[in-house]
Amino acid sequence: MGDLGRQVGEGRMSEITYLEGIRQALFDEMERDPSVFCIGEDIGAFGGAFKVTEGLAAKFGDERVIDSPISEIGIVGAAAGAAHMGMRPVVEMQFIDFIANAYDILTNYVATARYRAFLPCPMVVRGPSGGYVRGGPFHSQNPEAGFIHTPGLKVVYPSTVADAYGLMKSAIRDEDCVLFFEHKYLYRRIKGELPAGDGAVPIGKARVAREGKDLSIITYAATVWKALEAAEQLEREDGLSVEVLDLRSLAPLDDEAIQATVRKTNRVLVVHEDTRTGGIAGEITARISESSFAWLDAPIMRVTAHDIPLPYAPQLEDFVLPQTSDVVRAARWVAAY
Amino acid sequence: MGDLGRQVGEGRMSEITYLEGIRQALFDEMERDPSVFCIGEDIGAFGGAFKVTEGLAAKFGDERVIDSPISEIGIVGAAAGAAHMGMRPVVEMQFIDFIANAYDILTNYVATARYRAFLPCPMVVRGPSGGYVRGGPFHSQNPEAGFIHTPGLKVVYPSTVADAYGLMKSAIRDEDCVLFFEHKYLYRRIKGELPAGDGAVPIGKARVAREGKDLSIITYAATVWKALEAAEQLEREDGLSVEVLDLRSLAPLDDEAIQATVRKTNRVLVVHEDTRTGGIAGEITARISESSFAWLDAPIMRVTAHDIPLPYAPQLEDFVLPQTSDVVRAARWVAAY
Amino acid sequence: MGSRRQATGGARQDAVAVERRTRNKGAAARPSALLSREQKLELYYWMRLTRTLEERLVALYRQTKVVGGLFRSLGQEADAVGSCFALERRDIMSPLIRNMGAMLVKGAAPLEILRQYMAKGDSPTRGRELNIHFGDLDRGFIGQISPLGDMVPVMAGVTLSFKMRGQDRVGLVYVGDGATSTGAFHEGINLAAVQKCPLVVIVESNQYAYSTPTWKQTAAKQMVDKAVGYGVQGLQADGNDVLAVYDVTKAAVDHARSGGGVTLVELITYRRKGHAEHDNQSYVPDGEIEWWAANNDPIDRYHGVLLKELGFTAPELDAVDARVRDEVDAATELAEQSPFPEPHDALQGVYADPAAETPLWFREGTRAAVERNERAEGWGTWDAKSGKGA
Amino acid sequence: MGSRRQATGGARQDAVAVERRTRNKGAAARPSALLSREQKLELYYWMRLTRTLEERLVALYRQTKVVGGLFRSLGQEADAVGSCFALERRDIMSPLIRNMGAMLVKGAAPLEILRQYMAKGDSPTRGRELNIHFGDLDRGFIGQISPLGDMVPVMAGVTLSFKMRGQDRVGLVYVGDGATSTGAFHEGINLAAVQKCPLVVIVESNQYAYSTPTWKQTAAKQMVDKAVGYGVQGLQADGNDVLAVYDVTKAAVDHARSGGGVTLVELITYRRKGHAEHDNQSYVPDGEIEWWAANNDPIDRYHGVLLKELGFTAPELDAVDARVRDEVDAATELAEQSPFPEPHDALQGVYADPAAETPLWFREGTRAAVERNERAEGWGTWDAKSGKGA
Ligand SMILES: Cc1ncc(C[n+]2csc(CCOP(=O)(O)OP(=O)(O)O)c2C)c(N)n1
Ligand SMILES: Cc1ncc(C[n+]2csc(CCOP(=O)(O)OP(=O)(O)O)c2C)c(N)n1
Ligand SMILES: [Mg+2]
Ligand SMILES: [Mg+2]
Repeated sequence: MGDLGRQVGEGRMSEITYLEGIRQALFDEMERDPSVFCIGEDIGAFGGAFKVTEGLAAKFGDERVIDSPISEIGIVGAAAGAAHMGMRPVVEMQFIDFIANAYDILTNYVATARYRAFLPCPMVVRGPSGGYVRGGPFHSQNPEAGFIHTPGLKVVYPSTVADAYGLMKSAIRDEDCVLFFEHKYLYRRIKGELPAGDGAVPIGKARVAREGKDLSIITYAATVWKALEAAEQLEREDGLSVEVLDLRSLAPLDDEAIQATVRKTNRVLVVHEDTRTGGIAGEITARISESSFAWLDAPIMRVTAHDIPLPYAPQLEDFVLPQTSDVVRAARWVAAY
Repeated sequence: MGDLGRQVGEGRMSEITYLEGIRQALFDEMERDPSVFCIGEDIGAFGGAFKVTEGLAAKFGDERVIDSPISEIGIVGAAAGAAHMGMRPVVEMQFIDFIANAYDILTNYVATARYRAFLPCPMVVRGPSGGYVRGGPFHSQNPEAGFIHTPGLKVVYPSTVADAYGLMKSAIRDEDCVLFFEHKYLYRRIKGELPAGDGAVPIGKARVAREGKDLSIITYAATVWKALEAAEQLEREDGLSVEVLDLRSLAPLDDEAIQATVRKTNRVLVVHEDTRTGGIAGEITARISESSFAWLDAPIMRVTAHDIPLPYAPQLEDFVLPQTSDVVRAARWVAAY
Repeated sequence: MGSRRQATGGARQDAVAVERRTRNKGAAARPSALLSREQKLELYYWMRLTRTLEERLVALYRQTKVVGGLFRSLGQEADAVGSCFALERRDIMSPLIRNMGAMLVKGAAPLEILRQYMAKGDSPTRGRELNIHFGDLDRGFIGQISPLGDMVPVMAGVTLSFKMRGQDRVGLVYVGDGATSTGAFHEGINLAAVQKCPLVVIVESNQYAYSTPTWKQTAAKQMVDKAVGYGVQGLQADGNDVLAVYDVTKAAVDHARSGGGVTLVELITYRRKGHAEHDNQSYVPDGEIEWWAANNDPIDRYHGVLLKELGFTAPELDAVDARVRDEVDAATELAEQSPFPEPHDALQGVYADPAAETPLWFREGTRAAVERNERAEGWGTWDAKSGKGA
Repeated sequence: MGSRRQATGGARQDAVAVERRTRNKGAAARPSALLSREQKLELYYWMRLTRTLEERLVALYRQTKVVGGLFRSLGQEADAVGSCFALERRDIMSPLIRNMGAMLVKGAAPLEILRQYMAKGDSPTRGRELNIHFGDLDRGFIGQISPLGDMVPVMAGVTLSFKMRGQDRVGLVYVGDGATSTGAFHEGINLAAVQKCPLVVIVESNQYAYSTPTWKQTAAKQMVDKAVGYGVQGLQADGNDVLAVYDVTKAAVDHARSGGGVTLVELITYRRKGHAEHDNQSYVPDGEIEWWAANNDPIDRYHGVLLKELGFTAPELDAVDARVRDEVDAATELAEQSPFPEPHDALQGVYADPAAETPLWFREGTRAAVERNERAEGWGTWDAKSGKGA
């Protein structure tokens, strides 16, 4: 193992951050498989706007950690072409918000390559996502809804260090294109240990982040932590036993895990940071309604951001985004229904 | 009124097609308001790939019916700039599928202009949408889900001649950006009369396309006609009384009308041509669950396309898209629940 | 539009001027001079095959056996064939709608194309994609998608992989004059230029994009001018002179192969048919098409060159024509017999894993939703009296 | 990267060469020669105000009073100020992150900028958008958004409207050297070129895009080369010579105003600070920043020109410095007193109609969902024994 490997490797038994988990996965996969390479803006010697790729260029060279022009269409398209030829590209969006620029080539070209042309297109598009960081309307987005809607793409959005690490490994190894959303609020706030062994986390499997019996909160990414906070408070103050399901994979969704928790608690709150209308909570609600209507003792309710471009001032951002107190209030309502 | 006006005008009391309804609305609005102009690929003398703008250049001149380069970002951005300055641009996507190329500028620039910068951005983006026409994966799309998810945009998708005409008028007059999806299967298949008078149809109001009491089908665009066919068959063969709600507006959704029909029939089928996961049916399901759970006698079920890039061969396209027989079968299931 | 009409007409003169420029090169320096007699005849074969096959497709289209639109490359056969002929087998090419000739050169079979157009189940895409939207990495071509320009960044990536792996391979991508206006073209060629990818970008100046003449597409005087803005080599040739096309593309391919990076090649030609078969070309100035048909047909021209300059005989060329007719006849017969796709095949292969989608709950025989939902009592039956399923 | 370092260093020489080129024009022909004494001093005032205000922002940033990042234009003040100074009041300008100077010229007040950076409720965007992302149509500038390149098509449309209405107005849009790689830039400038919109596109060649040097951004030898690919006038000037910047922009503005259409103006300058305040510029070759600070600071240079060539006195310039300090002090005091936004203001104005969003159901005091759902029995209470709400 090289420098980075040792550096982070040493930390394996101790705690590393969410961000380091991603970096370590990139490192491990690049070392394992010479066809893995990274491309993106400022990701080389500079290590990226958030330093996720720091140290990779020094270890693997400029040719495998490519500083690109400011061209989201260009780098996604180029990744697809390289992927067809057997490479395993990992594309960084400097902020995930700019994935909007590549919407055509991702949804029309990449997503359909296997189906319409039997062309393999194994690639990862990753980038810092999400709010709670005073980033304003163009550095805080959660664009998952537009992509879970696209057959042919996979979407993951981890909330823990082990998942950040393990899902990145699986994403790079996947035979299709995986969008890997990284929550920038969690980058340096969440710490954890990497598991012994390979540690790959399968795509498509949710995680029970907390067991409970009275109510299920289904969520992912940063709001997993808000849900856990709320669950503790509800236990403490109301004696409510709340189960928290961390989806981790948004496409495909883990229908089994969703059904299991719904049929266990019979009450569901779906929580996400994304705006409400057209967000993934609707899809989850529909799936539960279709599969488990008979098990529901209360309406499935959603706690989400307001349908508003995310404003930048803390007072406004906090108002628009869902907070722990919102989850608490909503959970009480559903539990009491 | 000019040539086109007379030509179509004469037809007012008789039947015109859905496509002619759109053209007539463009004509009437361009005549009423000199700030209205059209921009798009091949829309001038040629009249557009589907001839929606035929005759407009001859009447209003090249400067108000602008043939653009193949630049979806360019024309949407230019429309926004012109709209800021008081113009009322109507942008044609040659096929609505290519709206994906303008996803960034539409969702990030146009949709947020009023909120973040108090800049008015009254404009329409319109184009032929939808399948059932053997158009293959890139000439058949229903991209509404990606846009109803974007606060700041409005989305309409008419199914009748009067709505095509009346919603286009409202879209052009709206102070914000309206995406106007036109179903190309309906262009020449649907005929109807224009109402006397102005005929503008308000954005945000659904339409009860058929009254019923046993079951509600909530849908829009081409599948309105499939739902109506199914309703007739169900009435004839099963004695079922099916209500069909044509949403017409997808953003904003008409929550009142949705609630009214759900609380009337207590059984709901949501039908759309778009793919299933992340489609708008999920959002509708969630809204019903939240507002009217207590009124539901059966799970809300969805009839949608399969989650597959739309294939081109008739045998495959018909398999992937929802058909009238699917609606019938699903309605029986929900009614019998 | 009067003066602009002349501008369009002016393309004739440009074409001639450019032709002269290309032909003036000393014959010895021309790569086409090194082509064998067989290869020279092959060029004729591919062009003739392109035209005859397209004519057959027109007949099938009129019999409504073609599903969807039909796109012709009439008058552009030299552009497609001559350029692709400059590639090696291991090189990768990405065609556009008017590059059926290039696909044939790369090994696409008339039978495949016929099956595609007829949406047959044994067509290369099994009925999933239209017309010539298909590819084969083994034979070295990648199928296009409809959104214009997207193949340029994709080919930037294909050739980036060649560079990264030190493979002696070159990529070639076609883009219409209209499609140069897309952001994808710009981002793709720029990225390839910076990375010095071994890529040839062929801009096909056929004067129109659907109904839109080039002067409404760009204010640039000529497409080749765009090369300088990307810092790449720019070359231009008469796209209706198959040997000139071969020569210019070969130069670009050699440049790429020797590490020189990207070349933008402008081929000047003319689209004699409408955008697709349904297009009546009402927007074309009177006489323009006829002029090109009479004076600048690429097959006629090469036919003449073969006879007058390169020492071929009329019977030799007639034999090629006959062979082409036979091949197209045989392929048509087979294609007509091909089965249509099985509906359920639609479910296969959206992802590698899962390998297939499941049919949705409302489809006959699929009762997953019913079985999952305990309380479900009826399926497909309805008792009007009780208001419940039986 | 050794040789490339020299390439970056080479920009120094280029800058000097270009400067010479611009300055060599006969003084009489230079528009700046026609500026009044007051106007010449004004140029100095705007540059000084830009720098002093940014320095104040740095102080506030260190006091953590700035919310989010801080973006400097140190060393680029001449580029922003000199170019915008060539516009009339009725013209519309769209700035980028390093064009605070241009915004000041167009009438943006230091107080507004301070309030924006501090996310105050009475800032121009009421706390909705960052830093200098704001505009005012009355004063003639439109606020940028983060996705790079998007303002180019928007300004194409703004100027298209001028043309359609026969208004005697011009538009000016700034784009970074890095942002020329975006599809939006390409589609926007191309559309404007075809439509002969009265638009000036200023490419700011400040050698970097975040950490990325220009040679990784484009293979073009110089940004002005891109003009030819769009068929528009291309001009270039020393971006650190405020009079040269004014001259070249004025020429472009006059060209636009007289119906000549688009000009691409390349201004050669240098970004002396990091991309944002947090960026340590580790990627910059040793000595490069220092060279520019010592030898090519635009304010120092203009200060010298004012004293040595244009007959101003040191006390006159000192008075401007003092005035600027006072103005920035006063604005800072006011801005600090400004209130933060009211949370509920977030709900206003996503659409014209409806004028406001409603708070979601789970927010205190908003029981819409409860009231709608008849069977709802409890709110906010929970009886652990019965397992039901009270
Ligand atoms: C992004 C995008 N916008 C619009 C279209 C619709 N369209 C299909 S072909 C065409 C004209 C293409 O012209 P050109 O690039 O010159 O190619 P040619 O047909 O002349 O070979 C257009 C506008 C498209 N396919 N993709
Ligand atoms: C479409 C897009 N991609 C990426 C970014 C992230 N980003 C912000 S500024 C920047 C560098 C800009 O460089 P340049 O255009 O040269 O402007 P400068 O900062 O030098 O003035 C990048 C990559 C963005 N804002 N938009
Ligand atoms: Mg063309
Ligand atoms: Mg720069």
